[in-house]
Amino acid sequence: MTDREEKISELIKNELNNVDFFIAYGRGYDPIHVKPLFVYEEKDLDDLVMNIFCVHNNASYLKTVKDKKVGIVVKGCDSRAVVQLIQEGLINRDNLRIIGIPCTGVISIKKLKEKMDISRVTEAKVESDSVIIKTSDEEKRFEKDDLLADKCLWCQYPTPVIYDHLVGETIEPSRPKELEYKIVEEMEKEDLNVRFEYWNKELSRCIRCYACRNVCPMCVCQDQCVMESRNPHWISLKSNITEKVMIQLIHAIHLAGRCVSCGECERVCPMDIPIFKIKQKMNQIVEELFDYKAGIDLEATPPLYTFQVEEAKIKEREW
Amino acid sequence: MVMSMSWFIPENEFDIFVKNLSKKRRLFVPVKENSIVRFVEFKDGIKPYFEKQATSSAKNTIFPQTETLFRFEYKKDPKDLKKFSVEISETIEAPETVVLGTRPCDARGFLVFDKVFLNPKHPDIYYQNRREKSLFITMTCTDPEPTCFCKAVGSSPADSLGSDILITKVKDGFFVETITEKGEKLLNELNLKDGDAYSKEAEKVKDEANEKLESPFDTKGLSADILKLFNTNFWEKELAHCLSCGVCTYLCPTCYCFNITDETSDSEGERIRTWDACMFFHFTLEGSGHNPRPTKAERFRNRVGHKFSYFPDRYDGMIACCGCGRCIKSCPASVDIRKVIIDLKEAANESA
Amino acid sequence: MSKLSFAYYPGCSLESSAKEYDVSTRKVADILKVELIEIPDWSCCGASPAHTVDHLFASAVAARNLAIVEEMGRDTLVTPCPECLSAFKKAIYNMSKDDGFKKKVNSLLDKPFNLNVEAKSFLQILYEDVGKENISKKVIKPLIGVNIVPYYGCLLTRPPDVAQFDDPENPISMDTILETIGANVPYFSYKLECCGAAYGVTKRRIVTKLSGDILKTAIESGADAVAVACPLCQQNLDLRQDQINRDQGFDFHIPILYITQLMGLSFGLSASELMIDKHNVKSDHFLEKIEKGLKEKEKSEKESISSKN
Amino acid sequence: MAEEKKEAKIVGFLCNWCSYGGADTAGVSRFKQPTDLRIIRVPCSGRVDPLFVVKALESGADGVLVSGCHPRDCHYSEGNFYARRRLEVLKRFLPFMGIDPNRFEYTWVSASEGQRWQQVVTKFTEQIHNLGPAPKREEKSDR
Amino acid sequence: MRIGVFICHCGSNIAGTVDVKKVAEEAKRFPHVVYSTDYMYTCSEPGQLEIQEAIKKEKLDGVVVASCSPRMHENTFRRTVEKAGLNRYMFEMANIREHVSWVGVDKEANTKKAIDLVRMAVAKVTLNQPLFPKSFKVNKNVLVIGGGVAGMQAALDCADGGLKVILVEKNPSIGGKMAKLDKTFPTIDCSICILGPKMVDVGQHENIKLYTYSEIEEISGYVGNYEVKIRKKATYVDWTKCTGCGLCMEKCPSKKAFDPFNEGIAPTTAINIPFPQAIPKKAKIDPNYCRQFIKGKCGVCAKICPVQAIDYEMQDEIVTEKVGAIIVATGYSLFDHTKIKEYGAGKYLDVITSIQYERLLNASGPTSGHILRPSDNKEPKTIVFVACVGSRDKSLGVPYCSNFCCMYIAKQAILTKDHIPDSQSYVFYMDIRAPGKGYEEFVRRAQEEYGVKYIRGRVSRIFKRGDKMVVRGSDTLLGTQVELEADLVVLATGAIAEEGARELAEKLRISYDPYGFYIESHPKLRPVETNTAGVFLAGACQGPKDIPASVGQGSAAASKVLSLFSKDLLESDPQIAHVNEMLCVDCKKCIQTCPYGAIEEKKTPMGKIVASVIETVCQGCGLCTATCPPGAIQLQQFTDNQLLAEVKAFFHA
Repeated sequence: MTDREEKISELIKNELNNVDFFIAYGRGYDPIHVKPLFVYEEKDLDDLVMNIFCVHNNASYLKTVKDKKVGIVVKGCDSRAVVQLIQEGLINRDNLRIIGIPCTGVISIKKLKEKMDISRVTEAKVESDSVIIKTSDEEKRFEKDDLLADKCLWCQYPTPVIYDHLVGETIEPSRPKELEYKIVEEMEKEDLNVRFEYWNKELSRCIRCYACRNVCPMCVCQDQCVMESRNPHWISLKSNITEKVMIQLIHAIHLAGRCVSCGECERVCPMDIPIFKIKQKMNQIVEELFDYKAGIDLEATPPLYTFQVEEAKIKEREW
Repeated sequence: MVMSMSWFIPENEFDIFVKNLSKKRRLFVPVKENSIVRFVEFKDGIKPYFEKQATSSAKNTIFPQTETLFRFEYKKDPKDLKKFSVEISETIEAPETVVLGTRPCDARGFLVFDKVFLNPKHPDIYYQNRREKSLFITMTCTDPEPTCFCKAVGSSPADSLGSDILITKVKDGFFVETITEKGEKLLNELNLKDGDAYSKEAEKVKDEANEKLESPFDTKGLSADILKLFNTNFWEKELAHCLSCGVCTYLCPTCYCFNITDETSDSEGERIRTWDACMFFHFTLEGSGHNPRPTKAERFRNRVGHKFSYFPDRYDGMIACCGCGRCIKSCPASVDIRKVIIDLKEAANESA
Repeated sequence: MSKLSFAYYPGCSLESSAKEYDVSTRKVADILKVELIEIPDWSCCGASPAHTVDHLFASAVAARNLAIVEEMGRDTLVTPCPECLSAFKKAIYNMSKDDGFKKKVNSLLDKPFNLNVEAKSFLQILYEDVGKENISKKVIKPLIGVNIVPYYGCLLTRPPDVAQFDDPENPISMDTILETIGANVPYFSYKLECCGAAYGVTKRRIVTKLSGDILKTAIESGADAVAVACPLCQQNLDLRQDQINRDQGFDFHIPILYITQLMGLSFGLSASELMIDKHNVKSDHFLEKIEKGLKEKEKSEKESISSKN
Repeated sequence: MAEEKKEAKIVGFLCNWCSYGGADTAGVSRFKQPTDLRIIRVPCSGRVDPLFVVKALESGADGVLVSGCHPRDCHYSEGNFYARRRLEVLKRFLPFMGIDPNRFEYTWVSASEGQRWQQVVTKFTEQIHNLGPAPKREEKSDR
Repeated sequence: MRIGVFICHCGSNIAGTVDVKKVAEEAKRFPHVVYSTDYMYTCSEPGQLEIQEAIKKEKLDGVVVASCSPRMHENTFRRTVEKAGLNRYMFEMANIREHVSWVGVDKEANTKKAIDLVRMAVAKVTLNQPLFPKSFKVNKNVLVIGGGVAGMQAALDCADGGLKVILVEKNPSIGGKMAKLDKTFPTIDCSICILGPKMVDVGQHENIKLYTYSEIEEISGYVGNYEVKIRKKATYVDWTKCTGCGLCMEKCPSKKAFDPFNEGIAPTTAINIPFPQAIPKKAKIDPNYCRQFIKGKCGVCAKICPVQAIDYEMQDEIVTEKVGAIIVATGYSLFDHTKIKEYGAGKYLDVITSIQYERLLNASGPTSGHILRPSDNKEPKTIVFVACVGSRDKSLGVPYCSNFCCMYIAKQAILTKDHIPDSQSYVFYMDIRAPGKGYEEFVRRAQEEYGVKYIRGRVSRIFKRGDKMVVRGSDTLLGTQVELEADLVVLATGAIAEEGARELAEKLRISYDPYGFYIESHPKLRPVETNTAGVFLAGACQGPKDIPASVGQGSAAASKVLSLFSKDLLESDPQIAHVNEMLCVDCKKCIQTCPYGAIEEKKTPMGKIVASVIETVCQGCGLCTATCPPGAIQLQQFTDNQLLAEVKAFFHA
C-alpha cells in the first residue's frame, strides 16, 4: 500500500459508520485491471488501491443507490458528475461523503492493448513520467502521456471540484485546453458522406448491450430507457443500423448540457466504438451557444432546461 | 464412432483452404476491427485473424441477434371491410454455413444451445434448421489466457466436443482431424494432403495446451451452495460494482435467452426474435409493474445460478458455462465470475 | 489641429462660371490649414444630365475620378459643388448596393474602382472635420451688423440615405458657420425650397417663380444677403435676379454670396481677392454695412474700456 | 408523360396556435405552394422533441421543418423559447453524425403571416429538391 | 378498432383540385378502417347526420373527417360524434382544404397528399384514448382592465348581471379618451354629458370595486381561477380622506406641471384633479413637478388641506384579487406627430393635434371653450385640418386606417364654425371614411352648411412664414400645388396601440399583431374572445374603433363572461399531461420546465416518489412530454406514440 492508499483507507475507516458503504477502487484480476471496490466493513479495505489504473467513474453507481448514505472516492472528472447529479437534484448532498483525489491522469487500457499483449500481465508500476509493464514473457516501458486516456490530455479539472476530504495537494490544470475538441475538429474535416459512412461502419458493430448507458452517471432512467421500451415506442429491438444510430442520438440529446466528459461510455464499449466524441461534439455546441460546462456550478441549471428571452448566440433564419 | 481421419495443410496453403471453404458455402471467420475480434461473413479481401480468442463468441453465426420469425399481412375483404384475413409467410431455409476459427469453448457453447433448442418435444425449427446446415472447424487453443477457465467446467484447450473438425497448429502447418461425419464429408471434397505424419506432433501440442491451464475452482457441490445462498445478501455485496448491462450475456457463447416482439407498419409486419439478457430490468418486468428480480443482485444471482445450478440440475450436470473468460475480459466493472464462485463456495461453507 | 488633407475635385463650374467659389474655397482652405490636392487628370463628374440619360454611364464617368483618388492612396474626395457631390455619392451608393452593377461599371473603366473612397462636400469638411472652434480662431473681421440667411438647395442633404449629411428637413451646418463668422442668422423657412435648378434653360418662368419666392421670403426675414454653397443656386438667385424682378414684378437687390466668400471676408481677405465683384448683384452696400458694424463695435468697446478705468 | 419531378418527402411539425394558423391563412388567401410537405399538428413548438426530427430523418424523410410562434408570442408563453434552444443545438449536431443540416429547418410564423408561410414552404421545398433524396443507411455487417 | 373515414367535397373547394372519390376508395385499404365515404358538405346538418348514422350502424369507435382546418370545425365534429355516443376525443381531422386543395395546383399530387394525410390521421386515431373532462369550481369575479367607455360598459353590464367586478384604470380617473372630448359625432351631443352619468354609475355601483391610478403587476392561474396582482401607484394623497374640494390645486406654487388630461396643451399644478367630473374626484401629486419632491421643501398643500390628506411618504402598494375572467379594454394611444419632420417636428406652437384641439373646444378645457392660438392667444380665422397624420402611411409604420378621424375632423370643423362664425376651415384628406349611421350626411353637412372646404390631397410641408403657418399640399382634383396660410393647423394623428399594451399582453399570455393591437380569436366569428380561455377583449385595444363600436364590444364581452359564468362548474380540457408512474424516475425535469407549475411530486401507495399533474392547471402545451427522457409523462391526444404513428404512416406509403 502506498501512503496515499493508507491515507484513503484511514479516511474511509472513520467515515464508515456514517455511511452504508464506501465506493473506492480495488484490485482487479490482474495488476492493470482495477475494479470499483464497495467497502462495507474494514476488512474490505485490504483490496483497496489508488493508482494510475483507477479509471472507473464511481459516480456511475450513485443513481442506483439514491436513497442510501454513500461514501465515494472521486478524481477530478468523476467529481464533476457528482456536482451535476446534485445540481439536478438527482442525489442528496447530505447522503454523500466525498474523498477527493487530485489526479495526474489515468491509463487507457485500449491504448496499452494496441502497444503490447496484455493478456498475462504480472506487474505494473509507475516511475516519474514512465510506466513499466511486466508480463510472463516480456517487460516494456512506455511514456506515461502515450498511455493516458484522451480525456486526461486536455484535463482542466485535475483537482476535484467537490469533496469533503482532499487526499494530497491541489493540482493546477496544466494541460492545453484547446485539445479538448481536437478530435471533433478532425472528424469535421471529413465531408458529410464520409462521416455518414464512418458512423454506419463503426456503429454496425454495436451489439446493443447498453453498457454505455448503464455506466453513464447521468443516465438515471436506465431501467425505463426509451432505447429498449415499447411505450413510448421510438425504436424496435432490431439490430439494424438505423436503430443503433438512434440509440447514440437518444443518449447524446438526453445528455446535451449535462455530460461531464468523463469518457466512461467509450471505455466500457465491448466493441470498441468511438462514441465519446459524439458527446464531445454536443458539449462543444453547448459551450459555443450557452458558454456553459456541465458539472461545475452547483447552482446552475442545465441550458436545455431553461431559456433566455433574447438568445445572444441564436440567430433567426431569414426566408 | 467414426474412424478419425487426419489431413495436413501447409502454412502457405492455409489461405487457399479458406477460399475453397467459402466457395460453395457461407463462411464465417473471426476478423479484427479496431481492437476487437468478431465473427463476420467471409468475403474476398477479408483477412481472418486467428491469433487471439474472438472478443464476441460465434453464437451470432447460427443464433443471430435479430431474426425474423415470420412476416404477416392483414388482407381486407373489399366487399365487407370488417372481414379480414392474415397471411403469414416465414422463411426457415438457411444456407449451408461453415464457421472457421472457433475455439473449443465456443463450440461447446452450442451443446448448451442444443439441449434447449433441439429438445425432441418442442424443437426450435429456426435454430434446428441452421444447426443442421452448419459445421464448426475449431482450432486447438495453444495459448489460453489467464482469464480462461475451461478446465474448471469440464472442457479443455484441445476439447473437440461440439466441433466437426479440429485443427491443431503444428510447426510448419496445420494438422486437421475430422470429428463428425459432416466434418469428414466436407474435408473429402477438399482433397488435402494426408496428415498422419503430423498426428504425434499434434498430440504433443494438444497435451501441452491442456497442461497450460489449471482449474481455479471445483464445481462439485456448487449447485447446492448456490441454492443455499439464495436468500442471503451475499449477492448484493459481491456484485455491488456490477453495472447490470448486457456485455457479459451478449458475449457469452452459452447465453441463449431471447425476446420476441412484433413490428407492424400500416397493415403488414413481422415477428422478430432478438437477444435478451437476464441482466436487464425489462427481462422479468411483469405487466402489473412488479419485477421479481428488481435489482442487479438478484439478476446476477440468476445468471450464476442458471449456469452453475438450475441448468446442470435440469440437464444431468451439464454446466452452462464453457469457461471462455469473455465476461471477465470485457466487463466494464471487472466483475470476475471465478471470484464470485470462489467467494460463493466460501460463504456457503461458513453458513453451513 | 492635425493636418487635414484631401483629394480636391473642383468640377467644371468652378473652372468657369463659378470661378469665385473655387478661389474662395482654396483661400479659406489655406487659412484653415486644410490641404486640397487637386486630382490629376480629373474628368467630368456626369452631374445631372448623365444621370437622366444612363445610370451606368453616369456612374462610370464619376467612378473614373474616384478610381484616380483611390490610386492617389486617399480615402476621401472633397468637392464644393453639390451637383458633383451627388454624382459621386450616387455612383458609390449604387455600386456598393449591387455587385453586378459594380462589375459592369468597372468593365467600362481602364482602372477599376474598388469602393475604398467616399465623397464629401467642402461644407461637410468645414462643419464636421474643421469644426466651428477652429473656424472662429481665424475670424478677424466678424460680419457684425448684417443679417445673412443660408440657402442649402436640394442636393446638399438629400436624399438622406445617399447624402448622409446634416438633417434633410432642417439643416443647420451653414447656419452654424455663419454665426461663427459673426453674422446674425434670422429664421428662414425656405432653406431647402427648390430654386428651379436647370429649368432656367428650358422654362425660365418656373425659376423666376420659385427663386422669386426664395428671395421674397429672404428679404421679408430681414436678410442683407443670402449665403449659398451651390453654383446653380447662386446663378438662379443672383444672375437671374433682374429676370425675376421683371417676371414677378419685384425690385430686389440682394447679394448672393458663397459661404466660402463670406468666410473669406471674416478672415480679413479683401472683396476683390474673393472676386465678390464678379457677381451680378453688387455687394457694395452689404460690405459698407459690415464696415459700419465693425466701427460701431470698436467705438462701443473703446467706451466700455474708458468707462471702466 | 414528362419525367415528373419526384416528390421529396418532407414532414412539418407546426404549432397549433400560430404556424398551423399561418398555413391556414396561406390556404385561405390561396397562396400556391409545392405539395411535398405533410403537416403534423402539435400544440406547441415546445412539444417537438428533437428526437422526432431525428426519427423522421432516419425513417426516410428528405426534409423536416418545425415552425412555431415568434418568440414572446407563444400561446403558452415559454414553449418556443425551449424549442429554440433544443432545435438550434440539434441543427448544429446533425452534421457531425453525417446528416445534412440543410435537411432540417426551424422557424417562427404567426397566424397572420400567410405570405411568409408560402415563402417558407416554397424555399424549403426547393432547398430539399436541390439536395435530392436523403441517403439511406444500408446494412454493413451480418445479422 | 372500427374506424369511419369521411372525405368532404366542401362544394368544389376540395373536390375541385382533389379526387375525393379516389381518397375515399384508398382509405378503405387502411388498417382498421371499416367505413369510408365522401360527402358534399360534411359540416352541414345532413353531413353530420350521415356521420352519426354511420357511427351507429357500423358501431364505429373512431372517426376521421378529411375536410377543412381543425381550427375551424374540430369542435363542431367533436359534438357530432359525441351526440352519436362516441367519445368526442376518438376523432381526428385531416386538413385537405387549407393545406392541400387551396394551395396545390397539380390534382394528382394533391390527391396523393390528401391520401397521405388521411392515412396519418387514421394512424393517429387508432391510438386515441377516450378522454373525460374534469369540472372545477369557478370564481365568478370579473377583472376589467381599462376604465374607458368600453371598459365601463363591460363593467356595468357584468355588475348589473350580478357579478362582482374589479375595474383597474391606469389614470387617476376613469373616462378614458372619451372624457377628454368636447362633443361626439354624429349627433354633436356633449361627450361628458352622456359619459358622466355612466361614470357615476360605475363609481357608485355596489358590485364594482374601482382601482384607479393602478396597473396590472402580474397574472397567474387559468380561466375560472385567475390570481391578479395589482400595483396601486402612490398618489401621495390619502384618498379615504380627500373630498376633492380642489383647495390644494388653487394654492399649489408649481404651475408648470405637464397636464396629461389636457394632452399638454396647457400646464397644470403639481397636485391636481384631472377634470371636474373625474371619478373618483380625488387629487394626486406628480412628483416630477412637485417642489416638495424636487427641492425637498414646500408643503403648501399639506398645510392648507382641510382634512390633512397629503402624505409625501406614500409608497406603491400591491393588492391581490382572485377573478374567474378578464376583460381587456385598454383602449389606444395617439401617433406622436413630432416624428414627422415635414410638419415641423413639433417645434411650431400653432401646429396642434386634434385631441389638443378638442381640449381647446371644451368648456372645461384650459381656454374655457375659446379657440385661441397657443402662440399668441389670438382667435384664429383660418384653421386647416390635416387628415391621416400617422395613419395609412407605411413609411411611418402605420399602414392601417384609424377608423374615426374623418368623422371627428368634420365635427371639429363644424364646432369651429359655431365658435368662430367668421372663420374658414380647410380639410386636407385622401378619402373620407364615413360608414356609420348618419355619418356620411354629417360630413356632407360640414361641407354644405358650415362651408368647410375639403381639399383632396396630402400635405407635403408645414412651415412658418411671418406669424402665419403655411400649409403646402397638392390638390389632386385641381391637379395643382396648393399653399394655404393658416392661423392654426390641427393634425388628425392616427390611433396606435396603448403604451404598455405589449407588456400587458405577455402577462395575459394573449398575442398581439405587429402594431400592438390584441389578436381576437376569430376576426369575423369571435371578435371579443382571445385564444386564451377566460380573457376577452373590448374596444380599441383590439383595433381602432369609434365609441358606438367600443360600447357594443363592451356589452358583447360582458355577455360572454355572463354566459361563461352561467354554470357553477367549468369543464377543464382533458387534453392534458398524464404520468405513467411505472416509468417515472422522479428526475424532476418536467416540474422544472412546466410554464404553469402544473406538476408536483407525490408518493405512490408503494412509497415511490413520482411526478403528478394538477389537472386544472395543466394547459396541454406538451413541453413536459418533450422534456421527459423515459417518456413517462405523456400529453393526452398528442402522445409520443400518436405523433410517431403519424410519422411512420407517412413514410410507410
